[in-house]
Amino acid sequence: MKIRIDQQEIDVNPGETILEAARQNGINIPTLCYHEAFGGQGMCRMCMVEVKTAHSTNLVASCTYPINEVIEVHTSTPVIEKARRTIIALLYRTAPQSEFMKKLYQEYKCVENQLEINENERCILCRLCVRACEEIGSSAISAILRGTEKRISTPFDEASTVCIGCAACANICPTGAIELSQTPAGRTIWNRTFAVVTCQRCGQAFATREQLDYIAQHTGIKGSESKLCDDCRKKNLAAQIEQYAQ
Amino acid sequence: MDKILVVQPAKCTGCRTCELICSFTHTGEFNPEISRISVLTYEKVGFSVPMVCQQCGVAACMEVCPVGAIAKNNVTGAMEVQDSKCIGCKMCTIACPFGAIHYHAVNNIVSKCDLCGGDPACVKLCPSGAISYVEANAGSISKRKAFAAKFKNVFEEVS
Amino acid sequence: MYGWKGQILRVDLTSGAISKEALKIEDMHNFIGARGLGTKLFFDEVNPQVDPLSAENKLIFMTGPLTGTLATSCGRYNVVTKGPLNGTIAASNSGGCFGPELKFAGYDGIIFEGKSAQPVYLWISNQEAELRSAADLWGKTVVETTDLLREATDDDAKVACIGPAGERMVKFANILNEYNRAAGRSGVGAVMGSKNLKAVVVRGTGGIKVADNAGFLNAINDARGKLKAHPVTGAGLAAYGTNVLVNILNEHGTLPVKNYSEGAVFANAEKISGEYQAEHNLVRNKGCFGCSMGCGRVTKNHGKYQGIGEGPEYEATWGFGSDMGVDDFEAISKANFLCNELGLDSISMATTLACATEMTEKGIIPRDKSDLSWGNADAMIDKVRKTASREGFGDELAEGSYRLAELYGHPEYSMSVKKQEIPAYDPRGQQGTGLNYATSNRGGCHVRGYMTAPEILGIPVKVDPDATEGMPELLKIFQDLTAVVDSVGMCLFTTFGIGLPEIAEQYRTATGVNISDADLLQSGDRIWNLERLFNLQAGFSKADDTLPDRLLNEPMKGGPHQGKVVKLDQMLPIYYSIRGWDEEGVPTASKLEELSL
Amino acid sequence: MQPAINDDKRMILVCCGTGCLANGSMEVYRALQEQLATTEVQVETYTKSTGCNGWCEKGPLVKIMPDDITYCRVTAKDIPEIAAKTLQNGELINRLLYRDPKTKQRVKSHHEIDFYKKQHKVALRNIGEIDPASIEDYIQRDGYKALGKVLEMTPLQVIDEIIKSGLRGRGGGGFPTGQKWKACAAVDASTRYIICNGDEGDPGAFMDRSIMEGDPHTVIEGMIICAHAIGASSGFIYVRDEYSLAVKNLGIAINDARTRGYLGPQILGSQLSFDIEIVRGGGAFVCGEETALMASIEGNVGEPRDKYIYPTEKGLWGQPTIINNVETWANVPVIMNGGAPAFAAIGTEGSKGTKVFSLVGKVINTGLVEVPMGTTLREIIYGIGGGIPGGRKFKAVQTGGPSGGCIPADMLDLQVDFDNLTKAGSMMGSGGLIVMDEHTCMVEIARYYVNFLAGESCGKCAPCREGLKAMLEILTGICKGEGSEADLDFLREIGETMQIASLCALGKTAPNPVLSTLNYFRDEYLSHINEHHCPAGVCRDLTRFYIDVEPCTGCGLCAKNCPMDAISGDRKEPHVIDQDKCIQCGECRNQCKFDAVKAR
Amino acid sequence: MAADSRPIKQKTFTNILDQYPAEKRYILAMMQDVQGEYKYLPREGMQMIAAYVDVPLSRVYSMATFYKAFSLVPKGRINFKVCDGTACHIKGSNIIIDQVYQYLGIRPGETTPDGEFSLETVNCLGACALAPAVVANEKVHPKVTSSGIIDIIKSYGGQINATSN
Repeated sequence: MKIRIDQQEIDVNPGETILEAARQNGINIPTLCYHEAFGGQGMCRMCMVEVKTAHSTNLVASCTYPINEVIEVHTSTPVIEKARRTIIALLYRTAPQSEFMKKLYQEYKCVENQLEINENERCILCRLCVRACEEIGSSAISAILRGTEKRISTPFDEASTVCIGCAACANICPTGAIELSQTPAGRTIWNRTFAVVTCQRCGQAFATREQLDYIAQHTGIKGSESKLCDDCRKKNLAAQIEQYAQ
Repeated sequence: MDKILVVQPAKCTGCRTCELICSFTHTGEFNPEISRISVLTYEKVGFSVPMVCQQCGVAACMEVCPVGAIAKNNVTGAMEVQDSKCIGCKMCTIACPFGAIHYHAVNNIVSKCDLCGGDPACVKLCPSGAISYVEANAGSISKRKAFAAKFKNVFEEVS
Repeated sequence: MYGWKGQILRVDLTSGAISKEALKIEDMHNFIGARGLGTKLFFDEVNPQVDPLSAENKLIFMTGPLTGTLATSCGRYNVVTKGPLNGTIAASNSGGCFGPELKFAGYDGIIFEGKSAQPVYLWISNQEAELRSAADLWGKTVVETTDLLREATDDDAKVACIGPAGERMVKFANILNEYNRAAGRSGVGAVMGSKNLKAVVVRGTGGIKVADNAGFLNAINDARGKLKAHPVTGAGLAAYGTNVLVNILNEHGTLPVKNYSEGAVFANAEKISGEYQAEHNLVRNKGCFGCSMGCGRVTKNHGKYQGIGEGPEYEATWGFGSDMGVDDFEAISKANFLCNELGLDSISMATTLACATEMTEKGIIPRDKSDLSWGNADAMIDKVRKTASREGFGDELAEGSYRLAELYGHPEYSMSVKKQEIPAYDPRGQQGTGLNYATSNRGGCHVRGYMTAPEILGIPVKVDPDATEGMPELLKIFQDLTAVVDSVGMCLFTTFGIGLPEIAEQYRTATGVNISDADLLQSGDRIWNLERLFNLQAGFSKADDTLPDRLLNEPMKGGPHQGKVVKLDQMLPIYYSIRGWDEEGVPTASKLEELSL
Repeated sequence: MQPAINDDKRMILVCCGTGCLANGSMEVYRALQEQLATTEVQVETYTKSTGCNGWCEKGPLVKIMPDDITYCRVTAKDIPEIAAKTLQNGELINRLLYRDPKTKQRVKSHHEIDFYKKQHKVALRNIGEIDPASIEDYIQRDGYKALGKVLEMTPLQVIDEIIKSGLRGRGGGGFPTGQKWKACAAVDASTRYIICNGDEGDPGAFMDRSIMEGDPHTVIEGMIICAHAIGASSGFIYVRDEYSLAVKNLGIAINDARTRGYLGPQILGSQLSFDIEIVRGGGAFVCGEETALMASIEGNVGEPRDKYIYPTEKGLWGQPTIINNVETWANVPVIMNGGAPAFAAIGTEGSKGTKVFSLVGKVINTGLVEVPMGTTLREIIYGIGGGIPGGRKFKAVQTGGPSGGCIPADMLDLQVDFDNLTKAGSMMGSGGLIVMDEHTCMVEIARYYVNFLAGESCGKCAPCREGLKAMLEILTGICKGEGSEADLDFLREIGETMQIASLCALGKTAPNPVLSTLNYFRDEYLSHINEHHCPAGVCRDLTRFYIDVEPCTGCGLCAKNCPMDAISGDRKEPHVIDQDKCIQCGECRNQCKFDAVKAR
Repeated sequence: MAADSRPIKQKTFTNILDQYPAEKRYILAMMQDVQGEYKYLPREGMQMIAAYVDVPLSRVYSMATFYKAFSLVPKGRINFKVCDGTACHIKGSNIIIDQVYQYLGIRPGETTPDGEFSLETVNCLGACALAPAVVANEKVHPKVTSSGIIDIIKSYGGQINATSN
């Protein structure tokens, strides 16, 4: 099926979202809450585009809008740009310390406003962390409360019993909102400090015990018991090969 | 027939050209740190071992990935990481028995050898023929198996 | 920034202060990097009259814009300082991975100034840099130091350090990185030792970007293709390493024997040749960073000098071999290994030993002091050790051949130019090389304008080595091009297979600096003249642009060039004039203006 | 008119709607039952508790049939008298009868009162007339007759009839019900679901509650008819858990319907098998949004999703689903009984039938009113509602719930239907009509709605969550006199962004109260901003109450009701407010009969 | 002291959960029943439900905090629900809320330290004719004035001591 996005005719598979189709064809639509691993969440609304069908013209979230008919899409109109700018301006307040948001704020030339800015805030509630944790299978965190009080947390804001300390949440967070501290003593995330498995060779903490269990469970490889970090595993092997070769 | 990457450490001069072209091909900059192939050099004995993903038949990295960001390329047989899908949990880096997949904090992705889609750049530039990309025939497979066997023994020792 | 990182570290060893500085774009464009840029920084900051071993001297580590990239054999860094061996500007460069690692850590170079009260080493981990105590490392060999430092810092760190020789300020002590790669000449290791700086340890995980990815890839593929296709860079160096030259030079009759005292043909050359080495001792080839040639040799001694290590390279093979009358390859190799472990420049070490041997043989140096004699390998090896530790006679050897010969009233036995020992090509059979030795800005040196290439190897064209005509012109080009090659961070050996166009194209696409081939070569000229200016201000003059008397006045005793001397007087005036210098060898105002100096 | 009492069998209906219950109708009902148990009454008498009569203002209401007597504000204490006088002797108790404010006459029957006379009851037809717990009562009033009829028809015929009726969804969106059914029936699927949206969340609207409490069977019958039309086998009624009486009555009704064979396998011997389950909502306004409601039924947090694929195609558990609100369902049996033309004869061109409104706020007759579509606001507020109490000036009427808009006085003649309300910048919503007078501050009311929505937004999408947060901050500032005119532009920008970019209808309509008040009452905003003055005397930071000596009679009512004892004065002398003690609650102004308390 | 200080009994939970199939869709109902039992939703209840239905606790917790019906802390002996529906609001419910704070020192969602009173607001009781309305436990107080609320508090044994003013 052929549709038009910004004057460009592209081939799409029915059911594909506009965002997917656009990205596959090198057309950029800005997003905040989208991640390819999860698909569209339709939450940040940055990806709004104008869609013309045979019957009507609508503004839709391109990350969730499935293409099922011949349509014409405009990814940027004055109305859309204004909406994006407002969204950025509003979200910026929730993560003023994040370089990511600072950059967007400038990029979109957001107008100054008198709204209070809490410098301690970091989260734009894109929920990529929640999704990541869900995919890991832990679901240690979730979006709690609702409305303007909504935030991401563990149940009762306490150390989660199901968290495996993989820190995928912190890694995927675009604004650095998730506190992660790693010391030789342990890895602390979401109020819980995990004992870390340190590499026998270099002494680096490279995983939590829970992560190793996870791997054993998913691959049957007890090898992650090796107590070597990835780098040292490689080096160790190379050293053995060297010895073997000499 | 599938082609496979065969590494012969004995031929390696340790020049790290493979690391450079690998990082350049994949990231556009020269940075051995984020190369998918690593040359481990033992200067005192002048021996170097290029270490690269073995593209395992049953790949732990792929199995452990929670979001299916690692998938086998049916043409090349390479286990490929789809960066845009990676969520940075690093499980694959811990799971790989060969330490052949790494997390890079700078660009927040994990990377591993993808055989450059069937035309490995490292092979093309390796000046000493230490890395070759050959048809998987009995000979190349046995070479590779021997190499992997070394890995395996070693691996079992540490586990 | 492309190619360059644009940032250097300044380390004040006196106060311990470490700061980061941005490089000036103008300097980068005019002086390229490494040798050129290092010299520029040094020239701007240091009084040429300074005592090389005083706290006022500075020590600059500098890489080039191509260092760490995939440009042909571009893993080099330069150490620029005022050399203690002869007081000229010193710029010694080294391969391996240290230079690239420094770039990956985010720096083009480091300026060391002042002097630490206690032994220290500098540990750089990306943007973090700190001075740490080296008290426990003092006295340790290069191997021990490197191992201990990697243990103390990072497995993957690259270490550039001095051995005991540098600590004791042996005048030709060098700096070694990754055990075996040396910034060898001019005694840069002594300067490091004088500053109580044992080592520089660096770990970098960043990357280097180039301006035009596709263009650069084309350029390197083109250049690499040419290197591959060339018999020397494609096959020769890989097969026999630099020792491929032993037989060639011997055949040509310019392989100096016994301190240049005999005809430059060594009877047992075959036994110390690259071919012999490949057959008997070679373990495998070793490549420097990003190098497609792989001239490095990992060798193993099987006999009484048992051991494994790198080298010897041609210069050391000659120095400890034919120049010492030694034909035991493993003994030569052992002496070379020791130089690397102890931190000594093998050329100056060997040539100083040859000088001492000749004087011993002639009875000038008493036998109770020196047991050296032609062909006595064990005495030779023993003296290498003693030189590093300045033990007994070693203390005199540690001052280099010129001071040694002068001490005994016979400076003419020192085969040196501006007090630095000349290497393995008898200029009486290579007129151009003679002129090169005489005019080299760091004294006796072959790699400031490797005239052996045209004279013997026919690269890029074969010239008559006995003729003087055209030599000054050719040499100037070689010197300028070498300055460029050294400054971009490239290995000189690439020039066997590629020339200015290929180098310039790699430089342009990497840095994005749009410069013509000619202008790039002119940068080499500029660098050369800056070095000259430094030396002039340091007190050198036309009188120092000369060769040992033996080469000028003592006809070659045998071989194809029997009866020849170096006709320096025929070439030097022409050379000056081509350089745009006056008769006294001083750059004219108009020349300096032309070069914006 | 001289009241007359019949001698036939009597029925006493005690209104047990929420309003009346709160006023003590259950005590009245119990007292009646006890009284009747102990008293010999000439005429056989039944007592029934009914659903809400709508006229909550006057509750508890007791109706005596067939005499057609309506007593207002009855208390348990009145029961012996009612038994003795009215039931025994057919005597009317005058003081319990409604006194018409215009004629000052006592009125015997509620049918003679404007509040009822001007209404047209369709959805509410049975409420107040039947015992909701009695299926017989429902059947007696043509209950389940439509179902019998429908089962004789083909599904397509049923859908066609609904289409012809012109019925539009009463939940707010106004989507043509028949079209929805048709679309759902057309999807190829083995399982289909039907949902009754009883998650009535608009503050100030309680018509759905009234129907579920007062006439649960009509909802059930509507759903069964739809089940036949689209081929669904299960249905869900999603009710707010707070509506405990509705849950109870629906439960009874479902059980009774099952017992009678209206629900369950092979309904009335037909091929149709259908059953209904009650799902109690968790208390989230956003669950009124259909995708959020479905998420909630599925056992998730009630967050909406994008509806680019309609629920009719992929709804509950991914299956085609029909979701209609309570009032819509209540209309369905009527349409099938009386036929589409009869239904379509009521209302306007685009909006057929009647609409139930909850008329509340600053209006004399608060309560539920059902009128034909197209009735003017004036008719509803003045004709039925009796106008504004205390002779104060009407300022605006807010329609459509928290996401609706405020319509000013000059639009009182607007004929209320789906399209006209939308054009006026508001919406039908579920049918709340909140009347505001001059003592209502339009800025503060906008702030109130935004505050409400900020707490009720699910928080999923950024424009709604962050937009509301920002709007609340700005409006709170304005109410404190800390706003600027630039704020008004930013409010508009945020509002417009929310309208186009929000994920669900809640967010898209959430800025309506702000944008409509900005449109119609900009002056009031400017007063707050530029003059630091709240013209309505509501915003406490900008308001000072004082007593005007002229009209003040010194009656002392204000002082008596002041919670802070801030008012003093000698009897019959003008009183004074101590500004240091005053908390600007406005109670004195509310109490004053002489309009002597003024705000500045 | 909380109004309901009965010890949390696992058996009670089991009895409640047993009425429902172990399916996600019944989580809400289970939570409602548990809250019905305890007048609030104890943590153990959420944990039991999560385990019973086999969903992550975080999901149950999300729901418990999302839906306003649930209180995660015990309510006071007397729970005031002040209706803040529009009709009540424009008739001054916000002033009543302020008054309760003045006299009892609690804001919506809070309980007095002695566990006697708690305050919450509700969106609409559907008793708009009685606006503003306050419900104390089950009892509806219609047309409450700013002074009237004081009497109501007193009638439930509240000590009136203004926290400010």
